[in-house]
Amino acid sequence: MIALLVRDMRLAIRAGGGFGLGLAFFLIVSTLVPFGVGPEAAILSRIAPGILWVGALLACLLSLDRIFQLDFEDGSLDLLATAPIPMEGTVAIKALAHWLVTGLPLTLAAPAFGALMNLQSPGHYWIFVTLLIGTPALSMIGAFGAALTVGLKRGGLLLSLLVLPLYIPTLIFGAEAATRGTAGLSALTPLLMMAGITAGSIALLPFAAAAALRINLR
Amino acid sequence: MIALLVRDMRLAIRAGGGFGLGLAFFLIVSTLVPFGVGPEAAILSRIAPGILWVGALLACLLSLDRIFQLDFEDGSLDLLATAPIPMEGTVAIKALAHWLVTGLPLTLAAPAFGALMNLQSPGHYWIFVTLLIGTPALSMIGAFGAALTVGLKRGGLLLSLLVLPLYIPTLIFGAEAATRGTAGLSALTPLLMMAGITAGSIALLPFAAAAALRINLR
Amino acid sequence: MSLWEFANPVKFMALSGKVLPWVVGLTVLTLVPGMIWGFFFTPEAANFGNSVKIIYIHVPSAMMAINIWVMMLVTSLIWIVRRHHVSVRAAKAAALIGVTMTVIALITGAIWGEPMWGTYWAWDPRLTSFLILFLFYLGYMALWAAIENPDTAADLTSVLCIVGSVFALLSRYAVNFWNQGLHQGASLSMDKEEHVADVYYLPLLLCIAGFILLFVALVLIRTRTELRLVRLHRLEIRERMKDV
Amino acid sequence: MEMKVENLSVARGGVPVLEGVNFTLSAGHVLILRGPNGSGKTTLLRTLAGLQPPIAGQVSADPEHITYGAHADGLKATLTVEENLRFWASVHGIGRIDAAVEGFNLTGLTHRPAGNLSAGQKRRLGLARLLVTGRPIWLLDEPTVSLDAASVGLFADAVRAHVAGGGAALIATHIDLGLKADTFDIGPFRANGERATSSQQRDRYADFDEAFS
Amino acid sequence: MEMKVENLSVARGGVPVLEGVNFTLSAGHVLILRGPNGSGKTTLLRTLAGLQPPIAGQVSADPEHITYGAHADGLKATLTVEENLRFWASVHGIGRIDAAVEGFNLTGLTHRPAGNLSAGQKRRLGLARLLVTGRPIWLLDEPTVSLDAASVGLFADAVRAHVAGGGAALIATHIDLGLKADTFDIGPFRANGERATSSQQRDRYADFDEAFS
Ligand code: HEM
Ligand SMILES: Nc1ncnc2c1ncn2[C@@H]1O[C@H](COP(=O)(O)OP(=O)(O)OP(=O)(O)O)[C@@H](O)[C@H]1O
Ligand SMILES: Nc1ncnc2c1ncn2[C@@H]1O[C@H](COP(=O)(O)OP(=O)(O)OP(=O)(O)O)[C@@H](O)[C@H]1O
Ligand SMILES: [Mg+2]
Ligand SMILES: [Mg+2]
Repeated sequence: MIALLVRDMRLAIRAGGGFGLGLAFFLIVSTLVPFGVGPEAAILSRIAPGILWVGALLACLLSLDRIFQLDFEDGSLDLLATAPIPMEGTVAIKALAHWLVTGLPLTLAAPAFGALMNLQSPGHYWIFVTLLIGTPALSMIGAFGAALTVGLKRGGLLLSLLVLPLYIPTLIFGAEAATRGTAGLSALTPLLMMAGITAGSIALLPFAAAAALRINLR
Repeated sequence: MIALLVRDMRLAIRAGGGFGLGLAFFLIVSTLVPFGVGPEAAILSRIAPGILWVGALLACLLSLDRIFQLDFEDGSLDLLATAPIPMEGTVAIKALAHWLVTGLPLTLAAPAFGALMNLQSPGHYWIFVTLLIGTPALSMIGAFGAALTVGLKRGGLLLSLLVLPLYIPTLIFGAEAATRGTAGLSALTPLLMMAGITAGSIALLPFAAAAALRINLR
Repeated sequence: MSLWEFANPVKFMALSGKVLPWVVGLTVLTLVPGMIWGFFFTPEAANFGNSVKIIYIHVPSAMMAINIWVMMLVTSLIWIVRRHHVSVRAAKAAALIGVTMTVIALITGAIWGEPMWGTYWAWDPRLTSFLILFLFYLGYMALWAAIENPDTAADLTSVLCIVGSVFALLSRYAVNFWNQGLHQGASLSMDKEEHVADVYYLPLLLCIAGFILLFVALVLIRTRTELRLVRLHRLEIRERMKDV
Repeated sequence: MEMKVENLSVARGGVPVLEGVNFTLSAGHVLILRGPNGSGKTTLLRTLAGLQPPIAGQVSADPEHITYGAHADGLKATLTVEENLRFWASVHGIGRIDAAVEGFNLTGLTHRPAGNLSAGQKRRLGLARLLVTGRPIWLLDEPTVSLDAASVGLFADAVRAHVAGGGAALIATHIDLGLKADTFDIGPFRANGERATSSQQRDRYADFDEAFS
Repeated sequence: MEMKVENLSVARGGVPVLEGVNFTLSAGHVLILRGPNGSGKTTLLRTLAGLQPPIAGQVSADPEHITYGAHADGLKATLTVEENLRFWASVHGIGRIDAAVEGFNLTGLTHRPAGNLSAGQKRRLGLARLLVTGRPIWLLDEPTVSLDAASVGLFADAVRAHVAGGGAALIATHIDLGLKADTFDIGPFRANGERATSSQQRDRYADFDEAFS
């Protein structure tokens, strides 16, 4: 299983890949919104936590189809399915690799990008904490969606369509916690709810995803 | 060339494809932002034109790698390069097909989605007009970016990275025109600038894109 | 004879063929009088005039939209556990009706919102969770449409339906937490204080019964069509194999 | 370590392709699978490998003993030859890859990214993967595609060494590999579109049809 | 209608692969390209087809006369066999596809999506494309991969008919196609890594090298 993790990370970095580019996309979304909305500082800093969360979510979403699609196309997935690793393990490892190359860098960079959107002072801290707790759920839910659509040629957009409603609870609690925290209100409830979603996803979704993968390989 | 257009449209629709899903993605982006930012009507209607433009741009962006990548992978692009259609024609047709399945539906749907973001009354009209003039430029610029990155395995995110800066002028003028129009101010200058960008892209970029394709096929 | 036998396509086609005309008849007998009663023989509401009558479409369709998803969840589970073809086809059939109901509820609500709240759309929790439900329906149907092999499609959509239901519940809770809204409370509650006046209530009940029957009729028709489509797929295959 | 196939029916895309297949593949033997294009060789191999369920019949073999070699080699273009092999070796808990590298004449290529190899070189790398799985039953689908005569020879040697060591191989191919092997022709088992009548083959869809008759 | 190759040097990924290739392919002839795996057949064919520039030498042939058949067939999985063929036919301004369909025994398959075909059926469809280009010079890279004996026969017939009608074909293959053809072995032209010395071959990179000598 370690071998699989190492390989996936290596591929992500080699391919000129997931690593830098997920981040870059996040940066560009946080840049585009001020261009679209206009430069007023008050409005920007009001919407900053929400937009940062949406940006992180989209950056995550865009790299989802890499999780299984490439391995499916070149036959690796067939071989992994017959290899002595349980499918659930494969799914979990691949979700972990996705988080390491996407969710984690996003989390680390978000406080800095917040500056572009005029994020106010405790906001940096809250964006970091909420993304740290929330992004693993995004990767795991995304892996489930990717497993559902893996057979379909360029299921990319279908994947987005399936995954986005699944992302909504995480987004709501995450953005709410970040907004409340930034405004100096208590953010404990949404934070706990989000942690619950993350824990639940990690515990249960690998099974659903493995089932979907097995069906798709038939 | 008509045959190529027909084929590309058919593929987009068959693949369960570009058509409905680009729209769906746009819908979902316009839904996510309120979840992130919060439900207050005043803030939403202030940022609506800008966010709608950003959403349309992202929905466009996501489908860009379909323009050439699939044809490259299965060898069609090699065959098209040796076929009796000039490469510039191929590029222009493929950009047109992309606009027909992505930009046009987005434009038609945007006024309705505006309601979700509390867009105020003349705004519907302005969003429609600005997208109608601006989306052809997005498709053409996108086709150029896609031609640049076609050789690279899953150049998807790299493509976004290259194309987004190229999109910025269109976005600025488009969103500005929409915002001004919605607020009842004169929007003529940004509108003309945007029309200029569109006309220029359509006239010149096919040559650049064809050159990039020829290099990538080597 | 166990209930499961109706999950056999043979039994189902035979029985549903017999039942269908009766269900259609009953639907007409409840829905038409219900609508007419509601639209023409109830008083105008004091403060918001005739627009109140939209309730006879809005409320039943909104209720059905939710209940249909629940039915899809149950039938998907049955497919996963016992692999009855009728069951999963019924889920697919119901999705089409469910999404229509959702759209009707959204549109009538939006039309109603204009005179009531002065806006077509607000991020009220009820409305919001309905929008999310709409997205779930959309995803479910898009997945069906994207997969060619009927059995694979059945398996995958069932998995999606089950996982999706959990997340739909979560979003319902999340949305409530996120925004306290404008929308009416439950008008059908047993609590006399809460629900609407009897003049509106009785025709509403009739309309709701009519919508339920309408759903049963439509889902039977659609399921029969879906089963025929599967059959058609098989026949095509058989023909194809003959000429290899 | 033996693979016994009894009364197997397989389908592709919901279409029955082969019906009532019976054979036994025992240790130390090679079985060549023959059949014209489109007859169902790939479908049969995928079913045996456990990648898709049969519609009827049994395969008695431990899935942990089987390795499947398809057209798609599962190679990563950006990883080098050595990294590719090492990955599959460690997935299967095997430590050394030298034998595989030498067996398929990849020695000079170990540091090249797999994407830069020629068609035949890629194929050799795909075949070398078989050696690092350490599994006894090989199911191979047209393994010699794109190989030149010398490489086909290398492959035949590898198969001979494998069966001599107690392994077994089932190989779908259209060419002559020069191996001592039995031939199994799937022609007689092709599903013909008529309704099967034996109770074995009345699959789970059969009752479905009756609803419309 | 003749293809004359003079002193051609070709490179792949910046690495010279073949140097000083000379041959002539004239109407009515078939030339079989031979060479072990990795010797540069694919690179040569891509260069001749105009998909990559040579590093030295000339190819005298009208690009409008050439069609290239590679491993990747350019088939769209979601389009039917007929739609695939019709598309390429209309790109090349050809009206009818019947001859191609019959020539490669695709008659029963015309309404199947190309993605559902078996490996060999896909290949036949890829080859049928050649007939709807209407072009006289065929450059083919291992065209018979995955084909069974009967289909190889169909292919050979198609080539024979093509050259009888004044066409020509250059075919890279490892097997014997049973065609009356000359063989062109690229072994002697393999670039050996030494700096080429004839002025012909002092290519456009040469002065670059000198900067470091
Ligand atoms: C797009 C907008 C709207 C949506 C999606 C929507 C959705 C719903 C839903 C889900 C129900 C619940 C049915 C049930 O569970 O029993 C409902 C009931 C109801 N809606 Fe709306 N609604 C919308 C707009 C409105 C508006 C503008 C009004 C007018 C003030 C309104 C008045 C009611 C009433 C009176 C009920 C009955 C209460 C009940 O039975 O629960 N709705 N609507
Ligand atoms: N998705 C599908 N739906 C229906 N039929 C299919 C599908 N995929 C493949 N087939 C058909 O199933 C049959 C068996 O295909 P298979 O790939 O097993 O043949 P094969 O013996 O491997 O042929 P080849 O030698 O050409 O590789 C073929 O006739 C093929 O056309
Ligand atoms: N990107 C690259 N960089 C460096 N060398 C490469 C690259 N791609 C291919 N090569 C090498 O170029 C040589 C020629 O490859 P080519 O594909 O032309 O061979 P081929 O004769 O077609 O072989 P085969 O019979 O295996 O298909 C090979 O040795 C290959 O390893
Ligand atoms: Mg096959
Ligand atoms: Mg080659």
